[in-house]
Amino acid sequence: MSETALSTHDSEVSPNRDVLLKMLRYMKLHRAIESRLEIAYRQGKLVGPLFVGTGEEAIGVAGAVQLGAKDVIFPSHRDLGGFLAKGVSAEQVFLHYLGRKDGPTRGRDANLHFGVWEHRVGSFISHMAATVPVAAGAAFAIKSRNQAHVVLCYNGDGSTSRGDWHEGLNLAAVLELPIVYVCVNNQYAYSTPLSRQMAVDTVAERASGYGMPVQTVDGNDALAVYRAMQPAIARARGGLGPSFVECVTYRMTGHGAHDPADYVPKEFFEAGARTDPIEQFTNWLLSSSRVSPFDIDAIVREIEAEVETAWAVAEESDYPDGPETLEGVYAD
Amino acid sequence: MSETALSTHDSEVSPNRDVLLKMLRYMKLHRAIESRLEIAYRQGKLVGPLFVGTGEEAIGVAGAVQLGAKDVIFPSHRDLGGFLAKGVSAEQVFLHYLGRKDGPTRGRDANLHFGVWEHRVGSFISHMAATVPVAAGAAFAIKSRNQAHVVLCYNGDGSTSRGDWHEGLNLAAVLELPIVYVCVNNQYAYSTPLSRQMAVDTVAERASGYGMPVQTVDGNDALAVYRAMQPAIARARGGLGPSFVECVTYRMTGHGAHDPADYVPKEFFEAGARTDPIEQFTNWLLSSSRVSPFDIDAIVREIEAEVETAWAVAEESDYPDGPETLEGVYAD
Amino acid sequence: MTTYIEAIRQGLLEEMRRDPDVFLIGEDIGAFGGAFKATDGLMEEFGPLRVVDTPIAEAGFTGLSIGASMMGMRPVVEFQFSDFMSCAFDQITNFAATTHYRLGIPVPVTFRAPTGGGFNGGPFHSGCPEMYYVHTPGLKVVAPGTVYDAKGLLKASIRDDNPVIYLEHKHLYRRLKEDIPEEDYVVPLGKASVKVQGTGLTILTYGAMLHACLAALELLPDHRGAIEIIDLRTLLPFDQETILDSVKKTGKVLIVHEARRTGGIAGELTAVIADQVFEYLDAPIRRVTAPDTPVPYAPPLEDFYLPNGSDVAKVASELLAY
Amino acid sequence: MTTYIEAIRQGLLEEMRRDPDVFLIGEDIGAFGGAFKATDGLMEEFGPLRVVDTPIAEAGFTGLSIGASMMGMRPVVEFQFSDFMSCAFDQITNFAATTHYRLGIPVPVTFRAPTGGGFNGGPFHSGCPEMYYVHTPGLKVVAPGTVYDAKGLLKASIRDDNPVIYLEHKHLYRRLKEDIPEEDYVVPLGKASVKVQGTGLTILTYGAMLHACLAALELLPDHRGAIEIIDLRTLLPFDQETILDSVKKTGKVLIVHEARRTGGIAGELTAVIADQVFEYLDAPIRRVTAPDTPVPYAPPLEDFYLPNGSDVAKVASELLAY
Ligand SMILES: Cc1ncc(C[n+]2csc(CCOP(=O)(O)OP(=O)(O)O)c2C)c(N)n1
Ligand SMILES: Cc1ncc(C[n+]2csc(CCOP(=O)(O)OP(=O)(O)O)c2C)c(N)n1
Ligand SMILES: [Mg+2]
Ligand SMILES: [Mg+2]
Repeated sequence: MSETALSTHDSEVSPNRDVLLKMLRYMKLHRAIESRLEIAYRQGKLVGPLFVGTGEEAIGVAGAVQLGAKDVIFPSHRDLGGFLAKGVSAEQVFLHYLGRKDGPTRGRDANLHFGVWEHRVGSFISHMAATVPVAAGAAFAIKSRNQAHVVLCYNGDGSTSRGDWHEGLNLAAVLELPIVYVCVNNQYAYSTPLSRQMAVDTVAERASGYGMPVQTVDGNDALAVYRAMQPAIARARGGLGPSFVECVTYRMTGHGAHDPADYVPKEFFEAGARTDPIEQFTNWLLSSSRVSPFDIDAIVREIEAEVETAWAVAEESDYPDGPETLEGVYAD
Repeated sequence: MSETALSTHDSEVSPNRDVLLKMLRYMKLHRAIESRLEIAYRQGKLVGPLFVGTGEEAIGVAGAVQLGAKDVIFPSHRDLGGFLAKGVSAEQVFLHYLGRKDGPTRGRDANLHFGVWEHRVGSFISHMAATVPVAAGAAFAIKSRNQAHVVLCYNGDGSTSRGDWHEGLNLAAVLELPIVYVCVNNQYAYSTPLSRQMAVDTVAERASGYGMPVQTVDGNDALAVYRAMQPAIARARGGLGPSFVECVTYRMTGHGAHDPADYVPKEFFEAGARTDPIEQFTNWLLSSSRVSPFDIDAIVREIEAEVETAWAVAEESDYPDGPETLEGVYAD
Repeated sequence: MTTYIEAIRQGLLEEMRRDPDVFLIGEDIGAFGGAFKATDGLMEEFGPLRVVDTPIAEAGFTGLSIGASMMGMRPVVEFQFSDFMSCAFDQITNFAATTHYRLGIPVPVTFRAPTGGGFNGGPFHSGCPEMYYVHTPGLKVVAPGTVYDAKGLLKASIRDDNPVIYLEHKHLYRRLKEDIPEEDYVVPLGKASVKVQGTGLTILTYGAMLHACLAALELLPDHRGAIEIIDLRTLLPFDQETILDSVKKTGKVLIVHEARRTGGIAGELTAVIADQVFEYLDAPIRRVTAPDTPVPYAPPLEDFYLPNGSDVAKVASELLAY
Repeated sequence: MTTYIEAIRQGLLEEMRRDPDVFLIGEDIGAFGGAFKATDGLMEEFGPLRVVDTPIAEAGFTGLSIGASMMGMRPVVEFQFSDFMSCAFDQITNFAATTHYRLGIPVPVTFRAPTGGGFNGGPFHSGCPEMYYVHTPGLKVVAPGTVYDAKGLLKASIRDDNPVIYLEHKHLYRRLKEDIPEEDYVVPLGKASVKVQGTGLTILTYGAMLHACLAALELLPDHRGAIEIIDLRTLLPFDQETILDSVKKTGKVLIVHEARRTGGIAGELTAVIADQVFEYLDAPIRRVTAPDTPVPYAPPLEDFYLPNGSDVAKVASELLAY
């Protein structure tokens, strides 16, 4: 994985200042929410496990900020930034993690296994890659109705070994669906490094047999991700079919908060830290004078307040009652 | 699909005369058995459906003749030649098709869904591509035991769209297993042409993302198939890992004997007829004086007798009794 | 007179005309019209975006139909044989079945699955997989045994907001012919049908076995009026009320299904009966089912495997005499 | 004192030492030692060809294990959670389960599947999928409820020539501790164990629910001697003889399982009892099970969902009073 600096060639398409600030905001919000969750986990306040996307924030955000309200996203289990940029609030996230009645699954599922369909955020299920054909189905509906919306579907490197990934990508290609498959290649599937998952060096090589355009990009470079996603989204919106974008990044924690990750060499974490996406992006925004330190301070303060309030509200809120277990198995 | 003449460059590895005769024999036997079955089908003597490999005989045979007794083959549902070249008799085939007690599945399965494990012929099940990881498992056992045997696994173009194919090929590549995956690309999956199965032109493109050597070859050219298989088998035997060989051919019938195949353009059948693998191979054997017309006559007569006797024996043989249904669900 | 498969075709056609969100997806269903011709001619009328041919990718097109249904469409999936649903098992049981519970989003997909034996299809083309899905809350499971129900249950399934497994029995496709209404009708999900009334024994069945039970009745002319035959029609949720009312009346129960015995729906029905109306029972609850083996190919084996009218008649008269 | 999971680890270790054809395959089982550490240290002793880490490919490694077993090896597959078996459903039910029937080739694969709830794992990490496999002839299904049985049934499964689904209950992994023999032993497949003898009510159960039933006994001190608790241990084939003998003695039956109600094994057991020993029954057959919903995450929901000792005690005392 390269550790190149941010792709700052001004000749390339650049998002405007509003979008840049939005990106920064959601990346920081992503991290701030998960930092709060990590504290809660250590305090024993999260009953379930915790999987965070620390160091991977650029990927979900740089895709989702390019979407409209009717575009659809199926984030993976670490792409919190994608949820946020599509309109999901910190409070909804905390309500969900704490299993509360007013959360998006009414306490029924955990982790990032949820969706908020008003915002066209679909839901991951635990079974890796299961969303790959499902997201293709959302894209199929868009195509059938002759709409110009698009679907983004996120998955880890690990899930690309599953049959559903193969079948889903192929269907999207054969049916020319308006979808972008984004691979968050953090180089590990639980304890298993990429080299034991596949006999090729990049997920992009694996994706190259489906007949769709394929890119590999530095996933810690928010701008590079933005720029890679842009033509892919445009292609989908224009009815030209699917694309695949691999974003190479670093999983900066264990697989979950329970996992000390002794199997990850310390050089890996060091390289990830050196290329921290938020830090890099902030530095570039400042050094290119696109935003001022005041702007950043304002964002930080806003986020702190938002997270604090959201957490407090969520912690105060009620659990569902036991018998609610029985409700809503069927739509009537 | 090219309609090139046989690859007759004498500089390339050529099988010796014995092997050439064996190939001719099994290709012809394959066709003769299935011609007999087609008659039986029309006479209403086959209770189940019938799927033949007419025009695809070179592929199974040119691989299987390169195997030893302890090498394993998992043929697909049209690769009768592969069964035969591995030692399965015409009688066993007929007993199987007729559902008889002494057949290899004791009347329990139909079509080419059978194996004869003494000959290390594994069994296809209906679920397309299910054998792909199973065959990898046979190769895993060989590797674990540090043996120099190999596994051939055959599948149609259609089955390469299934998740099991993806998972199986990838496991073979990651674990560096001694296996050759052979794709019998007859350009149709039931009524579905290749162009509606995948957004690439060849199955080889699809197979190129796994990190194994990939070839595409004219599947109606027995010698070309032989020559493509040879290095792939050698690579597996040498412990260097898996390979993929796509053999492009023509499905010269409907999907099954019940299917008039109106959806296939007549040019397709004409092209397949012009490049009939048995005819091409015979012509080459004769024109290059490798065999004489007498040799061929002898083979034809032998096969006729074998098929006739085998059919007579099979037709005379007993069905299993009803209560045998209950036997052998478990090994004890 | 309409055949069972033609009733299915008509049901599809009418629902597609009625609702532009209905589309069909599966293997070889377009120009080819489906392995059993259930979609014959539909591609011509509705085009390739509403009659979608797919590669061989059961998990893929199942997932695709789930995603499309989340967007408000009403996909009707055709599995070429119900046996191949096993390849989409994860998508059906974990994605389709749980989405409403987790997110409150309906998943109105109908999964058409040609099912059952009786034509020497062997172990992989003859299965009756219903119990895998009856054991999965969030799904509904229907299994029509008549031409009328084939059409009415299909329409009800397509209009239902839940994922429905629609098990159409291959053996009935062209054997069963009935006059059915010209006008639009549905058969509501969850309602059994009392086919024959009787006072001494309740026979619970569905699908092709309905006809084995009716044949048994012919073999038992002395027991006219004694045997009640109930066609369950919907297996999940099954019609507890009709079942229990009948058992209260007759006091004896025989359950007949083509699926394998162990873990078959006979067990579930017996559990409900032995819990709810135990005091009404006058005899052991018996079942006539396929044995616990794969479905074998050769005629003598498959004949042995499949329950038939005389198997049913034998146990029915034992129970009546009990 | 040995924990349940350590008993599993020891079982694997001893079988691997005993038989070079035994190998382990699954996700993260090598250097990492498995998500639950069941294979901790085994890679160090046996190397990567006998403790095989795989990509995320449940269908793939299941198929691989089937092929290896056809060659005479004895693979032990670890699913990270039993929920993910759904991704290998076709390979398990159609390939593994039918190969001996079709070809006469044994398929001695053991599928280890961490199962069950009680740790707020949510809908996709808490399932009890046993009935999908109990309904599939050709498979065996075991579900140990004690440390002794965890080791003994695992060894018996590995030595068995058939595909065996070995359901290890996650909730018992570290909660259950027992002294177990140092020397080699197996617990034969197909044999239930009478845990508590009694004369008035037979409770049939297995897995973690055994402990809910034992807890119920503590809540009913007045009914000592009345309640018989049978741990089924093997679900397919289940021990009909032990079950029926007990019911003949007690005349009343309560079945307790953590799997969902509809289509659960209670139905099958009830069918056998109501058929074979109907005349001995003195009361309705009741069941205490999880409801027909996905397994919910939040503590009040999961607590409601999972059957516990007082649920069992309540129904048991009703039945005793019947
Ligand atoms: C089908 C399936 N098998 C196993 C698991 C257990 N599991 C959860 S996350 C994970 C690793 C996923 O790796 P990747 O897709 O790279 O995502 P990452 O966690 O690295 O973001 C595994 C094996 C699962 N969720 N689904
Ligand atoms: C999983 C699965 N889905 C559907 C089928 C039904 N089916 C049988 S053969 C076939 C076409 C197979 O095409 P291909 O793999 O190219 O083999 P060919 O018949 O052309 O030799 C189909 C769809 C099946 N056997 N398995
Ligand atoms: Mg990863
Ligand atoms: Mg083909």
